[in-house]
Amino acid sequence: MTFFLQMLVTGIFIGSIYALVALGFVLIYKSSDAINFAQGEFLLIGTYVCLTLVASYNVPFFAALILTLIFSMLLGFAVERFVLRPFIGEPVISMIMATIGLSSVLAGFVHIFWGHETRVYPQIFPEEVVKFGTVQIAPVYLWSMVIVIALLIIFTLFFKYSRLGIAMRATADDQQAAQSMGISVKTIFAVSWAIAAIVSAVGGVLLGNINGVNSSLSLIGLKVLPVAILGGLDSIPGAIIGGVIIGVIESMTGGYLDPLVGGGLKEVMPFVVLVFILMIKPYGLFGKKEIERV
Amino acid sequence: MLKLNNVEVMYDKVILVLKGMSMEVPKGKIVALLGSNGAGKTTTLKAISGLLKSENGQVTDGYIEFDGEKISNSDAETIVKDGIFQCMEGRRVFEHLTVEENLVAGAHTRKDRKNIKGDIAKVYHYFPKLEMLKNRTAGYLSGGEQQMLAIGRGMMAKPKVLLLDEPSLGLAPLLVKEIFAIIKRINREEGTTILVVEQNANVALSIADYGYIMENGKIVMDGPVDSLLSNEDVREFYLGVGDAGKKSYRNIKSYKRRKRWL
Amino acid sequence: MAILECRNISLQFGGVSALSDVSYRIEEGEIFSLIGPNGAGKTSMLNCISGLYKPTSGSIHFEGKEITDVKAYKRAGLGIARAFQNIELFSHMTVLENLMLGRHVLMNTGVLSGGLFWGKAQKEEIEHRKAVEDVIDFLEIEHVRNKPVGMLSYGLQKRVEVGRALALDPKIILLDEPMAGMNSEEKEDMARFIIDLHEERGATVVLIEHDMGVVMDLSDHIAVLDFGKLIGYGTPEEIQNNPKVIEAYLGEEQVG
Amino acid sequence: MKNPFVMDCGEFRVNYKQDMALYKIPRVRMRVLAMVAFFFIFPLLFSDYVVSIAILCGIAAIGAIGLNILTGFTGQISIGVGAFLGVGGYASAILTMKMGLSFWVAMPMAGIITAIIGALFGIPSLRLKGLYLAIATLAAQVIILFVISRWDSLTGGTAGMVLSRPSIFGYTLYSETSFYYLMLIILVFTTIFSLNLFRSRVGRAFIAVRDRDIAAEVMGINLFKYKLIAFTVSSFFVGIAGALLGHYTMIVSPELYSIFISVEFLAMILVGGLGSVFGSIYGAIFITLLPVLLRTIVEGLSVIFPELYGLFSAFKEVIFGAVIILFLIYEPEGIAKMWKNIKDYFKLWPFSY
Amino acid sequence: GDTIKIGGLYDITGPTGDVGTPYAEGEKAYIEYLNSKGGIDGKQIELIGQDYAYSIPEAQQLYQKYKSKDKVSAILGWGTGDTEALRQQIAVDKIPFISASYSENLKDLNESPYNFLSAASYSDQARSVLQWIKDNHKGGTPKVALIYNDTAFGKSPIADAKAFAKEIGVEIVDEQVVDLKALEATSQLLNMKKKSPDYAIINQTWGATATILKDAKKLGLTTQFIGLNWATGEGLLPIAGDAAEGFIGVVTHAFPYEDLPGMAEIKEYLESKGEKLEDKSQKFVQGWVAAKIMVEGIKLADGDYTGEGIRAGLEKLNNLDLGGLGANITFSSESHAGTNEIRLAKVENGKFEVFTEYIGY
Ligand SMILES: Nc1ncnc2c1ncn2[C@@H]1O[C@H](COP(=O)(O)OP(=O)(O)OP(=O)(O)O)[C@@H](O)[C@H]1O
Ligand SMILES: Nc1ncnc2c1ncn2[C@@H]1O[C@H](COP(=O)(O)OP(=O)(O)OP(=O)(O)O)[C@@H](O)[C@H]1O
Ligand SMILES: [Mg+2]
Ligand SMILES: [Mg+2]
Repeated sequence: MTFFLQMLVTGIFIGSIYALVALGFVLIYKSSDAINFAQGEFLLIGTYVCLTLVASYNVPFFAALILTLIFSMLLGFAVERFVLRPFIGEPVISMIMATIGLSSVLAGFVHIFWGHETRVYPQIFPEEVVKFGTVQIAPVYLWSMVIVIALLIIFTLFFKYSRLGIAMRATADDQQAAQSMGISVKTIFAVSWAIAAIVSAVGGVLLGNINGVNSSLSLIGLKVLPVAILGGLDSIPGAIIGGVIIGVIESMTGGYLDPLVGGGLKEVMPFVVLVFILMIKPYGLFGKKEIERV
Repeated sequence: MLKLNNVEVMYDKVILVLKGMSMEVPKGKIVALLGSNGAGKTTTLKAISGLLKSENGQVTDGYIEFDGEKISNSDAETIVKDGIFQCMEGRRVFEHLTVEENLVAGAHTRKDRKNIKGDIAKVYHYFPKLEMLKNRTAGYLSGGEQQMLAIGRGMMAKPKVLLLDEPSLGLAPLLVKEIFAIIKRINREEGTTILVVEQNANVALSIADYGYIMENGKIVMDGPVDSLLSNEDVREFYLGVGDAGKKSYRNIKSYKRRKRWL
Repeated sequence: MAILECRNISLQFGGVSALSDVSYRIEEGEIFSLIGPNGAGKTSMLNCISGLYKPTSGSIHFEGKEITDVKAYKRAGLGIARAFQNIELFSHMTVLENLMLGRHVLMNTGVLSGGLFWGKAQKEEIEHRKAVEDVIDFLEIEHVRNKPVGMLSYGLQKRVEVGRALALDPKIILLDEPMAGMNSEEKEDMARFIIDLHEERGATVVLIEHDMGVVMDLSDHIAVLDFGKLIGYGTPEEIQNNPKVIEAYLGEEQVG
Repeated sequence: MKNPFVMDCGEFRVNYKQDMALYKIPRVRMRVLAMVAFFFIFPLLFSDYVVSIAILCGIAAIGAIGLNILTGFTGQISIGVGAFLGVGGYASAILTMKMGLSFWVAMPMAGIITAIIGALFGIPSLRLKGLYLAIATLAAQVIILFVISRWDSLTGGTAGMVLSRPSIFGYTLYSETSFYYLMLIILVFTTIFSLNLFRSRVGRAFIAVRDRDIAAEVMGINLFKYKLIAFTVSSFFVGIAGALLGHYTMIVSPELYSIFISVEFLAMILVGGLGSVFGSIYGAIFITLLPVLLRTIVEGLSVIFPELYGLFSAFKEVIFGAVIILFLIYEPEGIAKMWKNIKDYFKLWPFSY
Repeated sequence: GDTIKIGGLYDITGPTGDVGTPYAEGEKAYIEYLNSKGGIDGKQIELIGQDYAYSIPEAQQLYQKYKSKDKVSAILGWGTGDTEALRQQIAVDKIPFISASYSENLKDLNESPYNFLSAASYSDQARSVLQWIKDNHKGGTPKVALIYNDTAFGKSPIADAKAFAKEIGVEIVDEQVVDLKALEATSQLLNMKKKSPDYAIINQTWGATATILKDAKKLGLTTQFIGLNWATGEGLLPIAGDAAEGFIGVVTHAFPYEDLPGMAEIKEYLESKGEKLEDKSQKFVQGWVAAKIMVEGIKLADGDYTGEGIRAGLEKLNNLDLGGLGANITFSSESHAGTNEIRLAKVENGKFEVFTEYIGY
């Protein structure tokens, strides 16, 4: 029983980290209908910047975090200006490809500035685990859970009621029509990419605190894709719930199935489940349907 | 207030569509732009509202002037802020937004956020049907319902100049009348200047003060409405009333003479 | 004998009821018009006939056989062709390819023979190409034969749309607002095509159109929908004098 | 579909057969032949190193054409190519090394096996669209690789398997040149096959499914059936490419077929041009050559500043990405379109309009 | 020509770049040192090295280039990926190959006649560890678990380890797979805990090892963890933090801070460069040693600098003394396994302290 609980809780909290990263995908998708394959690198850069500030310039952590978020915002703007803008009005697929190119560019810069060896954060979150009865959890995970829930509320309201939020969704639907409303697609992209960069930076910092930082951390981006899909590419709650589900599936598979097949199923199971869920709900749990009227 | 001076528009740097298009839209008036398919009407509107870029077309010659300042090739959003708003051909409502959200999106550039509620109410008053549908996903509305929404969205922007591209497209006769009546009212009550592109010349001319007729990329004829209405060719080819008054579609000659002004 | 019959068709979308208990028959070889205010359910009705929507209740019969549960792609084989309200052409293909595709069900080249492309495959292409050229002549679109349709202006696209339906040599052809966005001259052309294809090719035509001039002149019978209900059925004259229809749709001075 | 050779101005044809010919004008047919001839004498003109790169380009091209059939022409984005290459490679490896079949039997069978598995993983396309389907294919990628690395008895597990070069009449294709010809023949066949496919019924149906699936359905096209066919045909060619690659490098192992390979292939068809057979080839060449080019440059530079080597190799990534981005910015519809524009320009020149 | 060309495959920008970079530096450093000392009887060695970012296709292309364009007579490789991928081709093309991949199957002379192992194979490392456990365990038969990742590298020693354990009477009670990039290993460790092993042998890289050690600490496991050579190294310590305390690592190559005769050369070289030994890592030494072994082989090729010649030369190496930088190396036409000996080091207050001599089985 303890075992089961430990698995469950671990899953949920790991899931909350996934959710955080998945949010990045959703935010981009909501404004541009595109998947951002550079998500992992966004996350990585945020992590490194924060780390450098804390470790090399020993800025206090929270100040560093704020600076990092500002930096990420600027990064988002830069990306819009120099990469995305030309793709306004182009087929989504070429923008997706562009993000793949972008990921290579950013990865290159990361290597240039931070090299390859793994770096570690100084103690920020208390080391000793929190105990719920027999179940143990590292504080980092508690934090990510808190942050995720906060973001969930903020963004849900933002997209439903704010002028900018609505404009973003409009842009995703029909860029040209949006322009004809006087919505500046450039601004929309800039903003949404900035937000996405910020969110992933937060996720990155948390991840960095778990296992240290090296360039392979960016692979989390791909790992989390199924989360975003499962929840529905454009659904904020979807990302969160998807994250938790995938997290739990992973740790349960790890706990109960891996011993039987000799391991490795942990990484595969989420995809298997994903496909079956999609067959029942083709647009994920909460994704918007493609509207086809003739 | 809005002026095109022999404007040339090219798509993909090769396809020349507007070949020296000139027209003028005086303040507070309704101007109708008629012309057969492919004449370049939509292109003209897009040139004015700055939407050509996204189809990689551009104004290659001549200029467009609004309130005395040149706006050729400036960005769509700035043009909207200046007060020119286009209701695009084929509705183009935001499918995944609800009807009401669509209206809010229409008011995107408005500074006076607080009046928006009121204006939404006004739109509903003009189009009661929309109020019934206000929480429906716009994408599932019928063609006509979407058309109403598109025009309502245009009203939300409170523009100085409203460009309407075939507002009657796919509307039932009653609704066509209604909508053109509304257009007239908007023009009168809000003082909005209106440039309307129409196939249905009858209704268009019925509300317009002045009319232009274009054939592949040029204005071939223009004048005050009544002078156009009295013109033989216009009557035959745009109002569909031949010399022998209204004729039945049943007995159309299989090969009729095609009149072109070129 | 009725080529197509709809019995008590109802169609719900969640709460919305797009059609409720609509019944009518379409006689072989007639021009049948479906009119009504926007959102009345006309397009939905066509979608039921061509199998894109499944009626919540009621049944559809084609040449006496019930087809309510027949898959959409099978209905083309039966001879039901359709031209859409908002142009649904394959915009990257040329006019020619679009029309050839219209004949898809009449051809049977497979992957292998298609890929190797000799003998049967080639012969088939050629003979069907002939049929398509007829349609092209018929609609007078020779000059754009090899243009990608995306480039054509709205009116021509509408014409190709009809052509693609014609290419199928259909028994019945469903036209959803084929004249929307056309000026009277082009409407006349389109009207002529409709008449010809009905007279020369003897096809049954189901027409949705908002231009009463056209509808009244062309139709043998007219059905009127309003809020998903059938509020009138009959010859043009009857319809023009049906008070319910006048009140709901035509408006006073449209009549006569 | 567009092919880069046609410059059809002022020619006319007297019957449909001529009108449907792949290369309508004699002049063009000549040029095509010249082209093919050049590629046949290619190895005689260049060093083994160049030829070996050409081989990799060619194999990539075969796979890219396969992927383009599915993604470019039928509009079903797939991020699973990597794994399907793997299936092809492993199938051929198992058939030749474990079952002792000859390469000449094994390769086509590898194609067929891949086709079947491809069709299997195409089933989600019954309900899934766009990016959702794309991720489903990503799932295929993950699952297939898992099975490969787990089924030790059959696949040798994560250690992979070794293959031998094919041999014919006792002569083994160890030399670059000989393998080049094998590749070239298959590439030419693949190209012609797909060119034909897209001027006949099935190919049109594919494009219809991509452009407007509802309309296609009403035209009598069974969407699901044709999507599956697309998956099958596409996977077949990918499988063939995989088999070739396997026998060329003489090794198959799970690490060879990562998601990054899939992405690379997507890059090929995007850079080359979605829905263009020749585009796939250009794209494959471009994406394969770019790193080689950059590497040579880095090498050159690091001779001058050896200590900066690490920096340069990092820059390699930056530039690779940048080139792709610039490319898409400059010509979003790929090299094929670029080529077409050039032609159009000259066709109309000097009357650009 | 008057230079002998050697090809080099590095991972600088790839997933294993963190260890690949110092390793590559080590190789280059040795060659440069050698050349500064006059090379091999008057001939300079030219090391043409390139980053392949651990992408096998890239490695394939580089190999083609080295073979056809540069005409190298030997290759210094890097990872399991490239080594496995090129095994066949180098056999066909007769090019000797030394890399940092120590898979057992490279010992098989029919399958890989041109590969040479410059340190104890993963299997031998595991065997030696098991032997050590057997010899030093108090009370009953020792219970051992194996933790590895699902790659050719990770699984390489597993089968042999199990076989050997049975042979010498050590009980393998559990196996767990932990992904190279795992965020946590709770499930695996809890499952392992059920079997309460005394020791767990880890074949991972630093990242995964750190994850395992940290979660083990979190869950309060008492198992003694022992990592093979890629789990060991300075890089592990900062990531694992104090969870690393007490961890035992297999040391195939010396740490720069050890006081060994072999260090003299390195020190000399570095000082000529104005660098310091303290800034270098164990992986640097490892690269240095790999290059050195290759060179020693070439020296014995007595003038025949073709691939075959060098292979013959390498096979003449007998108990080559590396001054403690690595175990003494012996190749022969029967065996290309240079050694089966390793040392063990324990992490004590944040530093690996070697506590055995070179031990085998
Ligand atoms: N994006 C584009 N790229 C290339 N050519 C275009 C583009 N848009 C329009 N055209 C061409 O420009 C010409 C004019 O098109 P436009 O849509 O302005 O005509 P229109 O007067 O609006 O016709 P309709 O009444 O059918 O809407 C047409 O011949 C069309 O083929
Ligand atoms: N797929 C759908 N989901 C939800 N509602 C739908 C759907 N299709 C149609 N409707 C609703 O059904 C009603 C009828 O739509 P339909 O398109 O049939 O009207 P119509 O008669 O074609 O109108 P128009 O003449 O404007 O085209 C509309 O209120 C529309 O909102
Ligand atoms: Mg228009
Ligand atoms: Mg309709």
